Amino acid sequence: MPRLTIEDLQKIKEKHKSDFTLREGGYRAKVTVHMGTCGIAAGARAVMTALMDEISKANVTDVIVTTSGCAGLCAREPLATVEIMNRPPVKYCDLSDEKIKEIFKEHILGGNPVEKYALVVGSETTY
Amino acid sequence: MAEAAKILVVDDEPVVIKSAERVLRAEGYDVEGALGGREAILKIEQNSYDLVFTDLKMPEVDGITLIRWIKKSNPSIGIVIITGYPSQDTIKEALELGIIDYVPKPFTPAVLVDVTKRAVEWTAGRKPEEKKITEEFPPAMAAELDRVINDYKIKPGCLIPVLQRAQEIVGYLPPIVQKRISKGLNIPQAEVHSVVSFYSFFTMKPRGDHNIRVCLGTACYVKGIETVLCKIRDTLKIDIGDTTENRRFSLEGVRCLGACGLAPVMVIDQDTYGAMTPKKALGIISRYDPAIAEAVLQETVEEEIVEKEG
Amino acid sequence: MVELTINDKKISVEEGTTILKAAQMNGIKIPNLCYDKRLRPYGGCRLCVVEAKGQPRLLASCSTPVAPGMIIETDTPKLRKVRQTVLELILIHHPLDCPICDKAGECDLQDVSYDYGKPAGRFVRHRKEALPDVRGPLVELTANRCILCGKCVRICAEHQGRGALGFIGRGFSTVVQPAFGEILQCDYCGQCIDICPTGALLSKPFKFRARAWFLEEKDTICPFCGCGCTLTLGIREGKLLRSRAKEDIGQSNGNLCGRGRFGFDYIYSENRLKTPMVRKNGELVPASWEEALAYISDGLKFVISSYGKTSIGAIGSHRCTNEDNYMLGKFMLNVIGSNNIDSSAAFGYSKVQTILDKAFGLKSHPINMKSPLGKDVILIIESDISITHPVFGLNILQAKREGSQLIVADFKETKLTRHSTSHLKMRQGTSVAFLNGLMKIIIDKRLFNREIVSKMTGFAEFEKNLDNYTPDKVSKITGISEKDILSTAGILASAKSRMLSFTVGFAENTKGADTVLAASNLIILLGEDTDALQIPAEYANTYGLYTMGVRPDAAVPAGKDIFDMLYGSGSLHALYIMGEDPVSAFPYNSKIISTLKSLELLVIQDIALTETAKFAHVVLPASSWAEKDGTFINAEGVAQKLQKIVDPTGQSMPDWQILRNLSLSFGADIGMRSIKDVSDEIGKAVREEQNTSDRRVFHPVSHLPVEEPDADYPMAFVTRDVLQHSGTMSTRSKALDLVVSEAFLEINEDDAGKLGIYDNSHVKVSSRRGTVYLKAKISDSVPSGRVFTSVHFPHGRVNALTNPPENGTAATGAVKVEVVKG
Amino acid sequence: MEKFRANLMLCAGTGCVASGTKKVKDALIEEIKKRGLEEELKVVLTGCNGYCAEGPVMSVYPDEIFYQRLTVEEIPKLVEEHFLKGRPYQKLMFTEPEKKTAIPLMKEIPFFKHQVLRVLRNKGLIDPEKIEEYISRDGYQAEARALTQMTSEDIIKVVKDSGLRGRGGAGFPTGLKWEFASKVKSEVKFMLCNGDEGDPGAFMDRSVMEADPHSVIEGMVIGAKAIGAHKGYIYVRAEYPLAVKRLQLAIDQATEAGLLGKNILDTGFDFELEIYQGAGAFVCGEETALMRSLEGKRGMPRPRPPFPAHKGLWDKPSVLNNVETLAQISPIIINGSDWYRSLGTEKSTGTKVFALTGAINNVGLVEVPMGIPLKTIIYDIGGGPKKGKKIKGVQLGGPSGGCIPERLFDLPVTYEDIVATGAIVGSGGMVVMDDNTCMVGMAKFFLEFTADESCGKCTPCRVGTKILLDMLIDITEGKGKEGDIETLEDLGRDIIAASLCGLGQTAPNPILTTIRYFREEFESHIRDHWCKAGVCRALTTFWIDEKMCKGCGACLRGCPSKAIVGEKKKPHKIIQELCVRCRSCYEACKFKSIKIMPAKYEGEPSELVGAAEAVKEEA
Repeated sequence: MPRLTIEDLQKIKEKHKSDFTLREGGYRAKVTVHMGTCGIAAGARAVMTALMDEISKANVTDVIVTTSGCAGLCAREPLATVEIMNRPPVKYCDLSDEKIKEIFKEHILGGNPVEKYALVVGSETTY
Repeated sequence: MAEAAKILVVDDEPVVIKSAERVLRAEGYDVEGALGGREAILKIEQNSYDLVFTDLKMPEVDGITLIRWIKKSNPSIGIVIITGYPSQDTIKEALELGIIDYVPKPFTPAVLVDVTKRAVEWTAGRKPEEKKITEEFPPAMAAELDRVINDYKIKPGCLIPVLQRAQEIVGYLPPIVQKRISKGLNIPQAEVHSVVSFYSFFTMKPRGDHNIRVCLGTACYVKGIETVLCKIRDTLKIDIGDTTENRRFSLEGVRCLGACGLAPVMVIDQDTYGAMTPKKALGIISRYDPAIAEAVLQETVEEEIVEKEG
Repeated sequence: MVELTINDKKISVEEGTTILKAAQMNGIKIPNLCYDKRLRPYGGCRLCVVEAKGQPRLLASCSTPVAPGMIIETDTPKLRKVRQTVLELILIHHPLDCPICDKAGECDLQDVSYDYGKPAGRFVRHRKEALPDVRGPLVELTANRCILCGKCVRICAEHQGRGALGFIGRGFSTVVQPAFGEILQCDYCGQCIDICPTGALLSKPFKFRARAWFLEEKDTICPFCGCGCTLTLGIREGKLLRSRAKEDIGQSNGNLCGRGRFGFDYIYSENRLKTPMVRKNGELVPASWEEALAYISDGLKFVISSYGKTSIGAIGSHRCTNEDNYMLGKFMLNVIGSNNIDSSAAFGYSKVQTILDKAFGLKSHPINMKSPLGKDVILIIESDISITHPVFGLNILQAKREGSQLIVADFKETKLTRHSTSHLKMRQGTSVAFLNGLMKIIIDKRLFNREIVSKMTGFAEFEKNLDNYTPDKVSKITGISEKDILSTAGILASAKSRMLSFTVGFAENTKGADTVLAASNLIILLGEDTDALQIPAEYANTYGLYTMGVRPDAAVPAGKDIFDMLYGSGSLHALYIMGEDPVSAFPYNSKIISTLKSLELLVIQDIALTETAKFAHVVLPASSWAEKDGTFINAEGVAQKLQKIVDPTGQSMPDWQILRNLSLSFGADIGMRSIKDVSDEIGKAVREEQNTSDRRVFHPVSHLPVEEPDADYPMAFVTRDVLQHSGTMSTRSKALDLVVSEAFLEINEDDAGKLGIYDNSHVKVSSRRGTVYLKAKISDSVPSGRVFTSVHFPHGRVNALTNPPENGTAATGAVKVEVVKG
Repeated sequence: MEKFRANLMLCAGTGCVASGTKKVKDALIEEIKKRGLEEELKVVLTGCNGYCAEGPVMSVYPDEIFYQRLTVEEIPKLVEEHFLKGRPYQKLMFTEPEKKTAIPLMKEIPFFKHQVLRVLRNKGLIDPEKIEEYISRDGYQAEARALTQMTSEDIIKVVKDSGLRGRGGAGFPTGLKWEFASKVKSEVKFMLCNGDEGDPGAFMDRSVMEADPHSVIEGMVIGAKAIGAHKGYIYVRAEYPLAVKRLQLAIDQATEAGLLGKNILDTGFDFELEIYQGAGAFVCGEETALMRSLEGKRGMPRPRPPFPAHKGLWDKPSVLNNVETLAQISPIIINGSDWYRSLGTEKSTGTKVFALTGAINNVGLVEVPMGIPLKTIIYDIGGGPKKGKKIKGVQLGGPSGGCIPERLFDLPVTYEDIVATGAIVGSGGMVVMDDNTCMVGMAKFFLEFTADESCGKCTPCRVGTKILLDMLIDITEGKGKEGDIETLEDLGRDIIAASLCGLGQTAPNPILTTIRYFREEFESHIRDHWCKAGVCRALTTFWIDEKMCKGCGACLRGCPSKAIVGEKKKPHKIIQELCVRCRSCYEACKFKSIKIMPAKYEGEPSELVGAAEAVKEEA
């Protein structure tokens, strides 16, 4: 990355928004796998791998998979958040590779959250 | 030493013989005395000695004469001269005759012991040489260590990072490695050792192929890490800080891995395992060692039998 | 100034003073076990805690600075309670073996325990396991007595710059030990023994020799180097048993090196002369004083009558007092009538004085041991001051710690180079080129005040002479990179304050008068004060003997100097040597030996039978430094009194008394019935010479090449002092010999490997002048292609290898090293 | 602190500002005034909410109503409907576009409901390995503002006014610390970050370093500007490799982007940052010890004064802040000190992250406004005890802290209130203990920790903690004697009074608080040789109450030493000689038939059980 100026910060922010928000980026869904030490220890890597496999098998290109740090509720790791355009994000917990496959099919491709694995819907209060 | 070296001490003063006997016998040498050169020649003809310690100035047969005679008749005997304020000329003469060493008189026990040890090694054909790191570790390792030392030495406060890298390279921090770092970074050995002994991350004992680290944090304590730890100890037959005899595993206790949500936690090498139970822990460890896997299997079978019987 | 109240007493101290110091200065005692004024506050023992009004927490008085209006209580029930608990905790591990502990009676822990009463003993079972004791010569560590105050660790690392001891382990199991529990290998300064508040660290030679309360203590001056430290000597039943340092007295102020602390036992050497000896039938045999003195007077009279007064010479001694040296001068001048008198100072200190006189008009230029403190830059050239002058060296280390830049130009790795900000690895004997190179850069880059300086005498020639010393040429001569030379010049020129220091002893004879001259030029060029140049006089009384007139130019006409007398063409027929051993200590001794052999009368007056005494016709037993009264003048020019501590050995007598008796025997009464007569006369006769008003003259000086190694003699050879020894006399100390007892040939590991040399291998070392046999020691502080040894040890006779002492060239040169097969 | 009926959190993120936050805010304030509600409602500008596309957005607390696409025109209506009439204004509310599912909403789950994320604002939302994602969440805006528009004094004033206190343990006001260091004249100063999270049971710093490393870096640059430092170190525990990796990546990215290093954002300000890995010594969390460790020495604390603000690392003025503290700097710079003070209490402002672990259902990292009661955290967020267990207390503040009993759980979590109990907020480790925890054992656990981690420098800590530990070991092994409790208290107090650093000065806290609140457990260990929690093996036997045993065999199967015998469906029996007192039967039994008895109890067990239960009922 070249050196930034203050204006660049704003531009990056806007650009990132347009690239990575579902509405403007033209993506179907965004999946965040929470990969802190807890998550990794609980098996987040396997979940991630399984998801990537599924995506490539299904030959889907409009799903963003990203990683993030600890989601806070360590007891229920591995956790992942699935966001579909125009819907509030759904957090899944106690995941395994089998579960994520199901979620991929049902929720990401099918648009129906998998209730039995879901923990919560919505975003947290940040301010 | 397979057998105690046999030493003949030759002096015309009985006090010198007595004190040499006292000091050297305590070190496990076989010591005899001879009052003067004549007696010495008689003794050497009848017995075999590894070393002869001799004074130079003696009545009748003096030291130089004795040395000449020994060199001719029993050249394998090592000779050390004991002499008060040796002059360059006597040293020169004795050296040319082929003595091993000299002890200035009066000598202290420490000096005598030191010289004797060297002389014994000399006669045994060993070269008294400091061990070098390359003799204990592959030269490539030493070269890598030196490279790290050189990279870091300009930075202030680099000792800890260097020790960390060194431990990565060598696996542990034996004195020889610490001495090399001490020299390379120009930090006194005692300081290097004191830093190594302060931080629990550093170890002076060799580690196993796999390092099992068990979290001893509060959450893990509350959630029962102790039973897990007991099981591991019993199975591997080692305690915290030790390495198994086959060098497969070493066991360490760690102050909170910060994965309290998954307590109790165990880390093997780089992988963290959460929510441990004794059984789960063994299952995981057995992935690293087939022998343990068998033992675990055996135990499970036994349990199943109990189950069936129940 | 800060005003505060301690125990209802209003006091006022300087800002930044700690509460503990403020209390001490006002006679208020606060117990402590880990505080020492030389060290950074540690705050470990927690006994010095005090209460401050309005502060909920107790304050450690050793580290808390005073604040205005503070109200401090140092002895309240609360504090007594806390201190008692702390003591109780300390005493859990401390064995109560005071009856067999040498420290008992002068033990800080014992004292504090008495003040605070017997502990409750609530925790007797929680004791540490017995710990292994630490072995090593001279210093003994009994680990169980250690209370982990860390004073020894800190004084060794912080103050001495050595770091031989460390805290090993953490928490409860911490112990103080050398690295890896090995034998203690250190400088053996023994400072840790003095500083230890318990009996954990003890002096081995003193162990079990006397209880502290039976010792009588007397202060005197150390007989070794020019620092002139004050020794507090412990005597029991007329025998000298111990030496230690006391705070707040003398030039050393509580510091000592190992020589001062352990070396005093040289006076009990077997080799001490107990009676006069006269050579009969080729053998030296005991004789009475009358016989010996008569022999000498007869001999002197014969030589005078045969060859004249000027065929008699004398050599004085830095080991002897001012009174002794003054008497020798007076004897030569008034009784014999010859000005042929000189001393070892001719190789070093006299040269320095001559040059400083030439350059600055200084007739005497004492150093100031405190001068390194606060200097921006300290430049040390080819010297190991931490060894030659250990206590002066401590101040250099302190200055560095406090922020001075320390630049050391030296080919050998020394304690100073290890602590330096930059170590310029320089080829030996090239100081003049190096200094000239620095000046060339300073002139070329106009880093000095040209207007003022160029008007000074000799500037034009001086500047012209520097033409040859461009950085690239200097780099080639000295082996220092151009970059380093340039940056050193820059640092020196831009510094706000500087100190330039080196030694000019003949034991480190790679430097000569030329170096002093070059250094003087630099000082003038930079517009520095002459105090920026610190060249210490070598030995305990080098400065004094020079002042007392033991030098050829003390009277008119000037007499023969030491070069004429010992290396000259043989115009001398009798020589009187007092307290000196030229055969061991002076360079190129084969020439000296042939001179000595040619003499008709050689008188040696010394405390032991030296190598030189073996050539004497008469040997007179002199009393050692501890057996007589008198004065020494240290390198700082401070005259300090010696005391008679023990009775003279055998029939030995103070040197001045021997000389008086000899005068009487010669038929000349020069008075001097008592030491007081001598010192009174010194007071009248010896005047400090006035310095000529601030003269500054440039003298061009050029680098003279040294003897370079070649195919026949492939190794460069240098002599250096050994930390445990000073001159030749310390080698007669059994204690010091436990550490180093002979002249080892230090050799680099690579060179040793090529030659098949191991530690302690016997080697034959030859130069174009002679050959010696030594033991080898592999050392990583020696660069490849060079070997080092020391000249202290008489039986090493290393000076068989050295060059004649001609000015400007190194006395050391090239040698060949071969292994002697056993 | 003034109490408001509701907080109106108006988003002032860049997106919302662009769509008119400023005008909306003015209108809102005017309307509130007009209606005479200024005493009851407080308008707060917040950082980005993430709903920029729907901006300007506003959330109303505690009602938890979320409004979007606010316009000046709609404001009067909204205020009237919601705050006068008390019914949310449907028109602007965030409506769920999809069909209702059975998945609970955030506000329905207590774990999320009570949390307010400031430190953890980016948790789970951004990829910590991509600087763009951090920037997209207003990252480095505060740094830009601090470097271009603010003086050192401005920064210090905002931080001071915010009331932010160091989150590492002692709770020293951050702004004040910065002010001290900024006033010392020195060319070289250091800005340091303490990532040596050592308290067992606390892992919020690890989480921040792993999930949001740039927030730490940004906080440090701002701090560096405030004090005039140009060099910094982040001291991270060696046990946190992932944190090290992500921080290093973040430093590299920020340096490459010109947000760190030389001439930051072309403002001429330099700040170089390096990571320094610790090597495993708890005491290095103490600031002077950490600085010694950074110098490559043994991490032994040094007496203060001199304070690090005057003589710190390499004797130069230095400021050391905790990770959590630094992560809060940039929102404070952006939103101002009033925003920060809008949560928490007068003296303990803002939010605090707690690591909630132990014997509760929801284990994890939670961020709550300071001043919230302990019981909300433990019962609501933490979800209370595991089934069938009862919470006994909570250990707060790690080895320096103490145990707070269940009966004090109404206590608000503030620095002052917690200290009054004998515990400390510390770094925020909250370990919940139920009746399976032996409090003597707990104290022993912490003393084992401190005795092992004591650096060994000062006598009271080095020897004292070891003696405390030995005495506790004795007590748990049945070798305690009368008077031990008093000796523990007495010695503990002297250690606190005399120790050199925080470690020793707080090491006896776990003992003193457990004695204070659970004295009867100590007494029962010493007098009755009975560990009622069944933890201390030497003081425990297990006994099967035949009346309650159904003979299911669960205990028998679980017993590792095969000490339980019995036929199916008939009461089982424990052979005491074989029992290793591992508790596994106790845990396995579903019928509570296994009882914990004193070690050498010689009477009829049923009597004691009966007696104990009677006593319990009485109480």
